[in-house]
Amino acid sequence: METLLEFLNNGALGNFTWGNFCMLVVGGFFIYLGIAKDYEPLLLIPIGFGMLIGNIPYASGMSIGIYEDGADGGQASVLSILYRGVTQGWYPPLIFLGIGAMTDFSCMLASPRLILLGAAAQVGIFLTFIVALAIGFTQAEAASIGIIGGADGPTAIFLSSKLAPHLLGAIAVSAYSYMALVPVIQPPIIKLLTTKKERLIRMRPNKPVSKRLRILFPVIAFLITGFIAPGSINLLGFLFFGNLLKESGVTERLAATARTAFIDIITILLGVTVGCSTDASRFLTPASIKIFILGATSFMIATASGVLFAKLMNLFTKNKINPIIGAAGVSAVPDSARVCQMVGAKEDPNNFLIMHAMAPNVAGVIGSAVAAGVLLVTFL
Amino acid sequence: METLLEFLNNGALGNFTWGNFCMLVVGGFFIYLGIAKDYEPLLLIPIGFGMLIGNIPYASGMSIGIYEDGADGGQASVLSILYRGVTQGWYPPLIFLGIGAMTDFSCMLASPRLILLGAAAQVGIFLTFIVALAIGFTQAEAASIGIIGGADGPTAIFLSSKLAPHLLGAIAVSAYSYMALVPVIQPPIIKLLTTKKERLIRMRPNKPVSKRLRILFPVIAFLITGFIAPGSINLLGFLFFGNLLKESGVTERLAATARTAFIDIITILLGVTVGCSTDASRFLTPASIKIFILGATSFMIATASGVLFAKLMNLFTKNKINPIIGAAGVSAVPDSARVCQMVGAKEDPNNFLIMHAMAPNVAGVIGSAVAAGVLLVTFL
Amino acid sequence: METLLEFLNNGALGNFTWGNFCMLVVGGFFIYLGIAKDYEPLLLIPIGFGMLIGNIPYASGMSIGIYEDGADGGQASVLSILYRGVTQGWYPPLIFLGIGAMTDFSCMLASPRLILLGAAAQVGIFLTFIVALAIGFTQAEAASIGIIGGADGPTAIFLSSKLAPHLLGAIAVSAYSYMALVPVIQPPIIKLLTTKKERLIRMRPNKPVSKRLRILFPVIAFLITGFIAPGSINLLGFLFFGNLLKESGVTERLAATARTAFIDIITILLGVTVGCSTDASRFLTPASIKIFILGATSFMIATASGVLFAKLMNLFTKNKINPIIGAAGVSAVPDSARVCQMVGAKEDPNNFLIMHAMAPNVAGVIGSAVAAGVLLVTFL
Amino acid sequence: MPEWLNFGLELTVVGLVIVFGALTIIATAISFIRRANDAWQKHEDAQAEAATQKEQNIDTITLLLISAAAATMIQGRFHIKSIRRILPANAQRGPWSQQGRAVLLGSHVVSKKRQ
Amino acid sequence: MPEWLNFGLELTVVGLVIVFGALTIIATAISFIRRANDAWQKHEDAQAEAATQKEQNIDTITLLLISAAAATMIQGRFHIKSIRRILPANAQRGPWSQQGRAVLLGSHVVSKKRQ
Amino acid sequence: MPEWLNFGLELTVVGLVIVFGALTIIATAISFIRRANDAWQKHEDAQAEAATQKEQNIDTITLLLISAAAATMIQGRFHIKSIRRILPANAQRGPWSQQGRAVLLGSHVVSKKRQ
Ligand code: NA
Ligand code: NA
Ligand code: NA
Repeated sequence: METLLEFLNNGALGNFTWGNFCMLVVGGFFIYLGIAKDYEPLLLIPIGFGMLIGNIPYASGMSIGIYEDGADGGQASVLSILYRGVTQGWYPPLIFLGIGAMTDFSCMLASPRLILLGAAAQVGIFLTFIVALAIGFTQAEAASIGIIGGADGPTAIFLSSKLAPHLLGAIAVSAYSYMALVPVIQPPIIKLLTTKKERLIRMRPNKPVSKRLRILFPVIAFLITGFIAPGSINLLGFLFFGNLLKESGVTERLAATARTAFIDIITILLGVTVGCSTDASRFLTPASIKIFILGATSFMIATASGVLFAKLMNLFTKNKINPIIGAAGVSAVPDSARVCQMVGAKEDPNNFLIMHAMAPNVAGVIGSAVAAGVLLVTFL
Repeated sequence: METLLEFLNNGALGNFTWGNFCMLVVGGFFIYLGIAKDYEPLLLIPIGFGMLIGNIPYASGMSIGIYEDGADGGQASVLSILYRGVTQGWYPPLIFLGIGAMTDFSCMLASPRLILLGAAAQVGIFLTFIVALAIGFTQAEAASIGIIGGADGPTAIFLSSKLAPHLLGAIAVSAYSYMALVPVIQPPIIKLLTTKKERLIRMRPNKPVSKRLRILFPVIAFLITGFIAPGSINLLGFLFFGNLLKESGVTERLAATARTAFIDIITILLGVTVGCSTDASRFLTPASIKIFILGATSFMIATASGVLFAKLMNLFTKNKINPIIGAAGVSAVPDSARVCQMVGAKEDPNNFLIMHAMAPNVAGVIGSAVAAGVLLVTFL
Repeated sequence: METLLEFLNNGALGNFTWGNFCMLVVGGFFIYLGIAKDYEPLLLIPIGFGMLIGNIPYASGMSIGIYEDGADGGQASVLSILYRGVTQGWYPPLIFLGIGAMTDFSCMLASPRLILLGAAAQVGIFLTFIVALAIGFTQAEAASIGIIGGADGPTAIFLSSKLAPHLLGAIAVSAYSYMALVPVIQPPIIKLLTTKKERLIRMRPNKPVSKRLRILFPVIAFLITGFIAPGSINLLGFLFFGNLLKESGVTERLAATARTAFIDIITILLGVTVGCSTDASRFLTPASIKIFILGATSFMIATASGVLFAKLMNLFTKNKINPIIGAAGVSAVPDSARVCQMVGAKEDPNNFLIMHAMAPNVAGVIGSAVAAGVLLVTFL
Repeated sequence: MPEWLNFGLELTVVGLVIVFGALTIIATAISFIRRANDAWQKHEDAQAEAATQKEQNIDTITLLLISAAAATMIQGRFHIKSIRRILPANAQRGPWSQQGRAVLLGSHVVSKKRQ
Repeated sequence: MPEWLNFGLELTVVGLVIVFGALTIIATAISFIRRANDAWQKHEDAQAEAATQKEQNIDTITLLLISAAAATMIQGRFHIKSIRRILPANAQRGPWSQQGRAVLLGSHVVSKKRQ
Repeated sequence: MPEWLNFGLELTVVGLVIVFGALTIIATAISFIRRANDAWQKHEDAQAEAATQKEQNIDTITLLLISAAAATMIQGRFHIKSIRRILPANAQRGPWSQQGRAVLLGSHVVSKKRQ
């Protein structure tokens, strides 16, 4: 009888904390958002369930927890082993491989000028970096927080695993949360910064893109970005490699696996381990709160600068751009492109913005990876 | 010429032992059982072929063998690297992920009372534990041996990799052997403990289960088991996570990969490396013989206690349970459920027990994982 | 402004070398060959793109490069982690698993005598070994170079990762290059060594092969090769294991995964990391040039000895062999078999050699793996 | 009673209590939810409609995608009246699958002229 | 003769003997089995029948599964006379595939009412 | 101006210059290629034909494979006149897929008699 009580005490019940309780609620909420609201379910459900796993309280030293990595001489726990892909940073490039193999860059190739919108949205990263410095984060931490505005989960995880591992959980969770909340965050900002007249602008349908261009693009784009920002080759190398596998026409079987089984497996492992890493004692800190606020700021600045830059471009071109699609520059592929479509359709149901929005959308992925490369080499 | 002879001598021929020969025969027999008798071929064939690989004799120090893990400063052999998933215990949770993604718990959700049968069958684990103590195994060893009665390969491997690594090979092989032999072991015990009248009992067909319940179940069941037995979260966390991916309805692509490519890859690696680990010099020991005998005992006790508990429940309920399905509580999904169907069909071809037997069957998986969690935290 | 210049200087532009430029051109050429000429695109495109990644110049110490494996206390780069599968040698066996699961040995089982042609072609390995010794390579290096003549990328990588890691890049690249160039290298040699009359020889169509034989083959062949050359079990164990999964008829789901998702994933990782390892400073050396020349020699000797041995066999058999198919003994499955078909078809469009050529073709895989085993145990 | 037997029995009791406890609580929870379900049913049906709404919504997206692509090809000379739905209602949703559709679509657009 | 050449030749001989040895033995084994095969054929045919038996047997399971599911839905008011087989005879067998079928089946049963 | 702000602004400038620089160069490269494309078009069409040539070529292989297999079965008593192509023109090519076909083929040949 005592044994039983004692056993239960050493178990979850004995070590329960309100922090764990909060995190369990958050985890459940993530799962709810994913299922009921269909917000990025492929990310929120693994992360949410991971939060449940990571916040079951127990007496440590049984090599169960994700932080028992055997550094203390004990046995490395299973979770800590699967978590290495995050801490060592090799899950993100593999996810980029799959994204490259499933991304069709033709929309972007069809109207190259829209690529600049993907650059403009990265302003959010750097301004947030300054703000984070201002409120007392170290430079490396500030850089990792700023990248949240890149709206690319894998990029954020990759950079913070290198520059600020202790903040990885908070950064990853807020990055993915805001990516999931894109349909909530962006529309008001877009409406605020554009006139009805601008939102009604129709853009010319794209001309088709030649197969050769689609094959040459990943190679050339990789060389350009690699030479200018070598720090980005880990991410962009795999992104463009995956895209070449897709476009080459002779490696379809590799591309097919990369965009299905391979990316699915990594997504599962990344999501659940990132979720597990949000142990209340490490996650529920003032720093995390700040990170969430800064992350939101970063997202909004990014959206705004994308839209404003589109309006700026319109001053110098006669073939007008609908500034709505500037918001797609934050990437968060393809959600923000869909948001642009919806916002545009509100004004004119027959205005097909999504094909145009995809251009800054995918360009934004490249843009934030380049920015990450810059920050990496600056602070590593 | 001498070189040639010398070469052959340093090779397999020079190091041949009768032990290796026996193991090669056993390996061949496993393959035969899998192909000719269709006993769990997905397990027996990889394990059987692994036995062949692991028992080709050779002079050591060439980093070929699965036990040359580089601990002695040499190069780690390929097999030892692939074997880490077993010794570090991360293959089993990943297999549970896939099992969760392919398991339909509705049969169980439709008649919750049958879950208790899955608990009853775990009696075998603990009684065998006592017997193992009696014949002189250490407590940790006894626990790992008892878990064979859980009739879950991954659970047995996970627990013994933590508590008794030196017995892992024997425990894994006997666990999988008996799981494969379920159609041979269970029927006589069932017949022995039930009357024809009981075996003829028909059970009401299940009512359908709401989607919401199927989505809530993995989350709630995980929280309950996690709080009561934190030691089980490595296994049950992934089992229920996989099931949530399946039931959520919005993560089907992840579930599809988890139950096909992912689990297949892990099954291949787990099976072949477990087979390789049965090197004669380590495997052919008195301990192994004892383990096999204890394993059989454990299986029989589990089956018996499942059936008897069903009869016990019938004393207190008017809506009778067919005691045959108590045998399905040992898990060994879905073989033992099929055995129940066959045994029942012998008496009455129109009695569809399998849908009912699936309930204790999957409950048994949860039950033995919980038991494993208890043993883990007790002896780690 | 200075910061910017300084940044660019520390980046690719500052560290640019002509060596990198050459390698980038080579990488682009590999991609071109794969896409435009359809030469082994599944190998050349990943390797080619890997060369691009590996030759973007940058200041080291940022844990970007594939050779920054954390040995110097720094963080292991992502590429170096993915490269471990090559350096630790566990990618090749896993690829052999998939090859086994996709290879149909019936052509070989239908006419066993043709297996000897697969042995004859291995002469190239050993003669090249002697030549390599002659021009001053160490014994271990010479062995790794000779194996290029085995015309099996995975075998070459596996052996050189154990015997001459510092030459791995050059050996892997030349092995895959020549495998891709089989359609260019072999035809002239075949024509040179055979008379038109010989090339016109028609061979009897094969009789079908019993399912039992196809199931027994992988088991028996593994035992034979394992006992004679234990050093080959890492490769042949997985090759025959994969084939058993395919032929058993009860493990099709495992075989299907092994020959699709599994081998694709490993192929991607192996190809791109091998490509990355060709950093100019390590790759553009006199040794590499020698290795490429020796590799070509090895290929030619292998082809020639296959053809000549076929003619030799014809002296002793009345049921004549078309010596063209001797060239298929070098393996490079199934390219060299297709080459034989084409060369034969040039003389007589209705002469179906390919089914016969597949026999020495797959036998050649076994042959070179056995040779690798011999070299492994001799020099490790 | 020898020490090992004593310990063994104690662990057996504790273990079985925990195993039965866990599974009993699960069983109870399930039956509770099942009973609560009827009450929820009404609300669920409401949700279901909302879901179909959303479903529609997503189809609209697809429709727009297709129209856009078509427009791309025919330079907007014609107009699309209706489109037969090729994906089952319960097809994978979520960003990536959308992306997937876009991919197929894109390549399709191109292939028209070049492949 | 220089040492390296000596060694090289020796290794060549040993290596080729082993390679040819291994493959020759394999070839011999194969031809032996092929010859033995005719003798085994009779026994095999017997087995083949057994196999079809077993095949049938497994179909029965499937049949029962389906009937059970059907019963579940129609509360056993009707009776299933025959079921067309949807899986080829040589479909993956083995527990997990069975399980797979059960899964599909289960969800199908449920979807009927709720999806 | 505080040091951190100074540094922050500097990094912002450098970072944005690099990001805009990289993407601008990419954009320029793309438009250049697009313009060059028309010139290449002619050459490409030539290539395209070559490709179909090769395609044919590969089909020939398949044709031969099939004929060979057929020959195997019917011991060359008949002759194959034409074969309907079962793989789309843009099916995976490359050794392994060829191999894949060979595999299917092989087993098919065998299954005829034994399965
Ligand atoms: Na971005
Ligand atoms: Na169990
Ligand atoms: Na070879």
